[in-house]
Amino acid sequence: MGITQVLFWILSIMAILSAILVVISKNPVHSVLWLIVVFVAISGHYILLNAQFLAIVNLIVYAGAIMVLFLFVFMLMNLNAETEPQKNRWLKIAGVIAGGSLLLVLVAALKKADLKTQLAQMNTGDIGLIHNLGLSLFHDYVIPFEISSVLFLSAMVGVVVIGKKD
Amino acid sequence: MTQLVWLIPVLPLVGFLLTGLFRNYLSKTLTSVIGCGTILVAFVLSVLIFGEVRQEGAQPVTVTLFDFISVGKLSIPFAFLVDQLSVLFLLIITGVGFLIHLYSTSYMHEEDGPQFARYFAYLNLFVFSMLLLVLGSNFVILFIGWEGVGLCSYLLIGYWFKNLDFGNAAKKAFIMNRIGDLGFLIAIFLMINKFGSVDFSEVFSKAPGTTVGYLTAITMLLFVGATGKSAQIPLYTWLPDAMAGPTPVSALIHAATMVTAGIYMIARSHVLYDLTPATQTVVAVIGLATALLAASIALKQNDIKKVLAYSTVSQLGYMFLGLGVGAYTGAVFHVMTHAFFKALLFLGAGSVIHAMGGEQDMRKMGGLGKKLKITNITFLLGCIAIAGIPPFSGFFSKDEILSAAYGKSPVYYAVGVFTALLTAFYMFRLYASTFLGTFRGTHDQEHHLHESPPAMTIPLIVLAILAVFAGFLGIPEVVAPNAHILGHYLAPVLGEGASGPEVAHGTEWGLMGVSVVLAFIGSIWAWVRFSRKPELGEPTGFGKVLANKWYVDEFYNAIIVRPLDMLAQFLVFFDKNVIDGIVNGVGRLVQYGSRQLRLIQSGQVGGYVLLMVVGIIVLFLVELFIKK
Amino acid sequence: MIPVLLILIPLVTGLAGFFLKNAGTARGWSLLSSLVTLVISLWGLTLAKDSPLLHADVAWLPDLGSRFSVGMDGLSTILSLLTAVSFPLIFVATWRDSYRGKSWNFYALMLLSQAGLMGVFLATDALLFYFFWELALIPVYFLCSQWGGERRIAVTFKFFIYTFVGSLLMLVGLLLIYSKTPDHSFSMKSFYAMRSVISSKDQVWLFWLLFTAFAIKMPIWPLHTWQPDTYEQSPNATTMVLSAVMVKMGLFGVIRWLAPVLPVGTWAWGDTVSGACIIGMIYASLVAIKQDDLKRLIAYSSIAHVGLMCLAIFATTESGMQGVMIQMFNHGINILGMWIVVDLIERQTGTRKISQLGGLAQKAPVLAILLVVVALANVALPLTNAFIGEFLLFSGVFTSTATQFSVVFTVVAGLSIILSAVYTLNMIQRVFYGNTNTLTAQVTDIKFNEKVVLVAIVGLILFVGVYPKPMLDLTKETAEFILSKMNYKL
Amino acid sequence: MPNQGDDAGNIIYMNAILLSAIWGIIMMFSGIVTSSKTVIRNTAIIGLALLLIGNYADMMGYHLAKIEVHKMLYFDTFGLLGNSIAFASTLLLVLLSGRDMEKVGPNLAEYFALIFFVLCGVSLVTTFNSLLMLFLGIEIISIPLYILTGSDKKNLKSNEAALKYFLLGSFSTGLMLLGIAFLYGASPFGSFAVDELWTPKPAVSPLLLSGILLLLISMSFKVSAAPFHFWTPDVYDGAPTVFTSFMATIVKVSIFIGFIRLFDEGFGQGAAQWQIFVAIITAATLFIGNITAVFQQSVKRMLAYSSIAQAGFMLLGLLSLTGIAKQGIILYAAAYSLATIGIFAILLRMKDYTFEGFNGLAKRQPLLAATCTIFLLSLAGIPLTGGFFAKYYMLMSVVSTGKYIWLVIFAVLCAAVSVYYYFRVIQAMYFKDGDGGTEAEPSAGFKGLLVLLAVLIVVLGVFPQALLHQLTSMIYTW
Amino acid sequence: MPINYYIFLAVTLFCIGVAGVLTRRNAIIIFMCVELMLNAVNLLLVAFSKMQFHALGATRPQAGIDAQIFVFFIMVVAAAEVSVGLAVIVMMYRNTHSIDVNFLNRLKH
Repeated sequence: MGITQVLFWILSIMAILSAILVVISKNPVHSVLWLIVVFVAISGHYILLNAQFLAIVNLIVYAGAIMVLFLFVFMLMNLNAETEPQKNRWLKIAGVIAGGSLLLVLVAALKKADLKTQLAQMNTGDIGLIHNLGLSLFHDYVIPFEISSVLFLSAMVGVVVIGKKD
Repeated sequence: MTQLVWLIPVLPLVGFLLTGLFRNYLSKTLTSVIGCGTILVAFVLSVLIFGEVRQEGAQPVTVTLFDFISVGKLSIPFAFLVDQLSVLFLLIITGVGFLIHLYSTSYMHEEDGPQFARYFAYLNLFVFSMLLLVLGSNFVILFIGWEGVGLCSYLLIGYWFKNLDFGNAAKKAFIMNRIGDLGFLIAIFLMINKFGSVDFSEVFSKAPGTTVGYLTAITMLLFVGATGKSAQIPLYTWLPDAMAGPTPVSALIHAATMVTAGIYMIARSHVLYDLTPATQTVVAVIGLATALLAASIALKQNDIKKVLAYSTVSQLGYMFLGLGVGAYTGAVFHVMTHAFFKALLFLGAGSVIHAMGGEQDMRKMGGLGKKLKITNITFLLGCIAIAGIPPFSGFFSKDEILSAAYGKSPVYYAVGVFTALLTAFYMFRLYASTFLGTFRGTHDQEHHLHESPPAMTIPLIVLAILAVFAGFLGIPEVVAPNAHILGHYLAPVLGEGASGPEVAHGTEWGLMGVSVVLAFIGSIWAWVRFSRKPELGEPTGFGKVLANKWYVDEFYNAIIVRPLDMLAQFLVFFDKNVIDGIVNGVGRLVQYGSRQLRLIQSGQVGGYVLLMVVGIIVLFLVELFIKK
Repeated sequence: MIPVLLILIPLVTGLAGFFLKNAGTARGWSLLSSLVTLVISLWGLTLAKDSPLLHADVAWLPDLGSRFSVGMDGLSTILSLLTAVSFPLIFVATWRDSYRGKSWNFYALMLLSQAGLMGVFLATDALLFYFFWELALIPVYFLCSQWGGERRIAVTFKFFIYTFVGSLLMLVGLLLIYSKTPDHSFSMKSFYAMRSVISSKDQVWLFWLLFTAFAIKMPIWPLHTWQPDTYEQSPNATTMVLSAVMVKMGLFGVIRWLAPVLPVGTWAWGDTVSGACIIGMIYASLVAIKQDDLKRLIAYSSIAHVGLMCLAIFATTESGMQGVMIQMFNHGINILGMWIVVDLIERQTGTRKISQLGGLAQKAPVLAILLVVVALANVALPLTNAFIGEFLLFSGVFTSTATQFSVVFTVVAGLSIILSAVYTLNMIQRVFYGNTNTLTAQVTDIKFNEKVVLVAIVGLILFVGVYPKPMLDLTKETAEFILSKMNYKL
Repeated sequence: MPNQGDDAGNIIYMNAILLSAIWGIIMMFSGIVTSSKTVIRNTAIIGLALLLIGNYADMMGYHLAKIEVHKMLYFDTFGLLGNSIAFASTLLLVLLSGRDMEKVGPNLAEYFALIFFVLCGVSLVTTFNSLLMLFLGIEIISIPLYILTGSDKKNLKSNEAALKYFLLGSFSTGLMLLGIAFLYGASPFGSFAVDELWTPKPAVSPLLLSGILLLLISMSFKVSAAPFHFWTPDVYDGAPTVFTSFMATIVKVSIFIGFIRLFDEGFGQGAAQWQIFVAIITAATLFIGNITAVFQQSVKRMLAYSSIAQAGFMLLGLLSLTGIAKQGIILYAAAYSLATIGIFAILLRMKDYTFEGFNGLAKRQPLLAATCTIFLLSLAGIPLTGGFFAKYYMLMSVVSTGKYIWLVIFAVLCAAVSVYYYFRVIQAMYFKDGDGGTEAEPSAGFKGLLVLLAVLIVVLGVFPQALLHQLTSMIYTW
Repeated sequence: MPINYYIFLAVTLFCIGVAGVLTRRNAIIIFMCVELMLNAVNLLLVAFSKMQFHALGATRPQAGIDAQIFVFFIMVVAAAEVSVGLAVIVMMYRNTHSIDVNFLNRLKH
């Protein structure tokens, strides 16, 4: 059990626990913070998998930009624990059960998968490096790259339409 | 000449069309001329044809007009068969028919123009169908005439359609006939099925090769038809009600011609009956029973026409007895004589009713003999004839049947002769309480009394003569050998043995004696009893049962009409609530389902996601467990 | 050529009719159109059986294996003739009926329904047949719900959905058969060849997909409940179309598209269906006795008659088959006569309740006489057309070898003859006999146009009744052909 | 036809994509340049016309630019026809209801810009060849739609619809991505290319199957198939009617075309593995859509449910995936879009959206009523309208496979139910009296367009192959 | 590292996200849970990319790179979605002063 394994387990447990905390914590702000922790953990996984570029992007975009955006909104609406009345218990339980059983069926469906032999190569291999990614992004994936600009445009226009006072 | 036979039915048809279509424009005289003229010409033609047919060895001729129905192997031509039997009936129908038309011209004179014309149109149409019936060369044409006459009787019974009771009587007649007709129809199908043809000659020629069972079925079904048309048990009840129609109609249709169609049909297909003794027995028994039953009922009727009606039924019973015991000649003979005297009696009754201003109840009559001389005499002759007193016609024909019946079984004879006694009794009861004694009607009726005009009396006289002398066409062997002209004439059709089983001469004399004596007893008893004090009060005890016709109508009502009615009522309910209910139920189910199902669209995002997740889980479960 | 005209003329004139915007013009226009159609179909009668004019075949949907192919054999001819004859009669007879609102649409829709009916009877391509099958229904839906009685909307809607379910099932059935055709074609020829291709097992259940539609249309007990309501609620002219012509679609469908295509299925279910028919006949006759509304009475009597025809189809005998073909025509004509009389009575007295009528014979003797003839045809009295038909039907059923119950069927079905006499005579008596009442006092005898129509009908009734030969010759070949297909056994 | 050459799929004919994107931007700026609504609308109309032409040019093989796409996109007649239908429908929609967009809010230019972006996404979804492009396409379609749904800002229903749509939509995106991830994991070539997803291995890997299942689910969500349809009624009901019309027609059918492409080219060989799921979903969709529509009181909401029901019928094509099915989907797309657009256009004219609102319309607006009737008949699948052949092809395609006959029968029974709620409108218009608020007299052009729609539908109903002749050759090469 | 560890880890995170969506009423939290789901997928994809690289890298040095690019695009999309989503939520909040999804029930049945 090398250092990688140890890190893997630590990160995994960290991710799962904080994910659960995201869901259960009363205070929205806490949820945000826990979510950031999740992202950090995931970024850690990326590094383990030697996908540095994504690890960085994940931290910047998600943990940085997006989560901050969430926080802003919360501040804007100054929501706190009290403002969210609890869903009635049965629906909650139903939700948990549903989520759990979804997990069960997915696992059940996948455990038969003959992937035991398949390994995810850890901390070697350079495909995760920004150099290679850039190359293929601007060569093979140039079309989607351009197209995603449309996506941003539409999002921008949308936010304008929604947000602008009239 | 024979080739022109098609003219005979066509003429009345033409008469029907003329009087029918132009009834608003024709004057009564013209109508009468057309109505009677066509029949008269038809009669003359029949006589001419008769002249040809009566020669020795005259072969039956088939005159095909056109191809009526031809499907696959089955081919039914519209063809007429001219032979001794059909021609004899031609004579009776056109002859008596003409007389009655003539009679009607004055009897119906009160009717206004169109109605008058309508009457004659119906009458001609009837003659047309009747001729079709007897001329048809196969069972289908016969059947066409068969239902045609039924229709006409329906129309004529309901002639005064404003009166709903008359309408009901007409309806009853038609429906009861229909029941018989169904039997007839199925018999026809049986023939088609077996012989592939409905042509008389073919059927009769192929019949001997067929199993008795099958033939019995055919003959029985044909007989069912006959019971309907000729008013035999169990379908006889319509005939007395049919008296609702104008009296000449009763004379023509319900005495002389139509009701004898059954006899004609069976006589025509005697080949089949000879092969099926079982049926013959049934025919004989039914005939006899009918004769007795009807006669018993006639004893207590007070409506002059009702008496005659029941007597008709019972006489028809005689004829079937004759057919049943194989005395086809006798039966046909009786048809003929009966046609004469019964027509005579009806017309006489008509003349009486005419004189009484529509009154039909004997209890309000009496002593009419002095006022209505001709009617009186002719009516009396008729009574004697039907009572079977020699040498009047009724005697010979009835006697022929009775002796044949004796040959079959003495029981038949005994019952028959007893019926003869009753016949004599009720006929003279009728005569006495009508023409003898003192008048019991109202005053203005009394001074209104008068003899009918010649147009009515002439037919009476003619028929009277026939009623008296027609008997001599069929003098029995015992009286004068080979004097049975009619039998001789009909032999080619009905065969030599058609006079039924032979009886030793001595016994036959005896039988005649017995019946004559009884006839006399009955007549004189009735004459003596009723000429002085006719019964006026309501009958009691057994008499009441008879007066109410053994409650047969009520019985039918209870076991057939009312149950059917209730069933129909139930079905209406069933249709509305069960069958249609199910259909509408499906619709409501969808509606209900919709109302419930839309509740899952709760509006809650959480709910939606939950349901979606559940859906996913279900699909995965299918994948995991159910799929293979 | 001729079939195409028979479909196109009513179609085009009908569409044009929407723009006439004037009741009178529309009335004349539709009459004219229907007369032209009639003339053309009569012309078709005069042609030889193999005349090229009697067939047309145009490419329509090549990839779907469906062609616009129409043709006239005996069956199609007789039914298109019925359609062509009845519409002018209807238009003339209802000349005096007035329709609220935009009455020109009424006439236009009538013509459209005629086009649909023609198409149904003339199509020799299964898909085309289905196409017209629906097309005939739509205009009727609008006619009834627009101009019907007070319960019209609900009743018509029920009728529509009821029949629509049936026809959709039929569509599936046709599709299944088509998908099995080796040459992927909807043509009648390929369909008639399928009887040896489709296994008996499949035929047995495929049968119901098709038959349900036809049974609902006829209708066969117990699928009949839409009919009395619809007849009662529809405007009279439409009721005439429905009962005189539309009802025949079901029977036609069985003869043309079911029996020859799935003979094994037909044989397999013969007794079941016949049983239903028999029950229906007696049942309907009995119910008819109890009806007070003239239209409902006739509706039930029609159910009984149709039951007999359907029965004869499944008897698969020559006389039965020809009987059906002729009787379809006869029944159409007769019931048309009945409706016209009802229409007259309703227009003059404002009621159809038998109990409220009476004594019409005094007021309208001509009408009375004509009605009596029609009614007698309705009870199949000899020398009327219906006698020929029913005689053949019954003998067909009786001599059938397709079932061992032929005798039972005949006898029980025969009872309906008696019952029919009962309710018909009841009707005549209570409507026409007896004395007049306040409602019927001021009734006048029939007008010229009605007289013309009724006389024409009576003429047809008697002519066919006395001299059916032309009709028999017309249908002979087709009947034999169909039977030759039906008698096939796997 | 295009892309049968050796360079199939590499040289691409992406006029549509380019034009729609560019014109989207143009529309953005048009809002700044001018404030005249007419100008803006006409610009949009021109743009749409250009799109249509450009797409037609694609089909004919003329193109603005040759661009290497590295198997990201794959163009075939099926997809391109799908595009043309989408563009044509949009054009008709704008022509018919352009004015009603102005009523929604002040940002007309932006609305049009968003619509063009959606069309860009549409042309991606109809021609994708890589799961990435599918994902992008779907997102490019969804995000503007979230906005358009909520574009009636003051209207709480609109807000609510937008939020619901957004939450559920992003949820389904998550599902889709998980599925894609599984597929990638299972892909033997480690690629997202559609035609390299299926493993010809004898034993199908569970990873692959789960992936397929998740994609099936998320796509079902997008085409609102039960039990993933819950967003549809609320969103269609809450969104501004004109955008509802857009969503219910153009968006839905083009995503359907993508759906078909994905499962035909991606997992076609393994159909036996997943057909059962499609069958289940189809049955559920037909049932819920039709039954629930019966009891609706608002025509708009009824149409939402009916669009679910129609989706159920289209799923039959996905079930069989035969050549006929593809033809059928195209035909269905056309017939369904035309009819629905027409009905919504008329609905926009009504004062109240309940069935009572239609009472007596035939008296007030005979032409509207008549055309509306044709549209409804088409939706109900009555012969002589395009709707009939649309349904016909669907049924035919399944029947020809010889399997799932029970589903076919179930489908026709549901179709019979559908008659119930469609004809309720007809009844209201023709046979019931009442004035559901007198509508503004529609312009002649509007009427003309309605008639045009009706005629198109009838033409499709008599000669469906007028539209399909291009496909057929292709179909028979399969 | 055996790939199915990663699979199960990702699936677990994903399902926690799902459970969150199901149990919370706060629109933003729900949305955050969706983001959590997306990240689970990202993780899975990266893992798969390394798996593919491990399997095919010998023949194709670029093997597995697609997945990482895909993840990149997912982030792009997520960002766009977040902006729009929050905009919608804010709009909602402006009108109702609540972001409680249970109050979203004007549209139903």
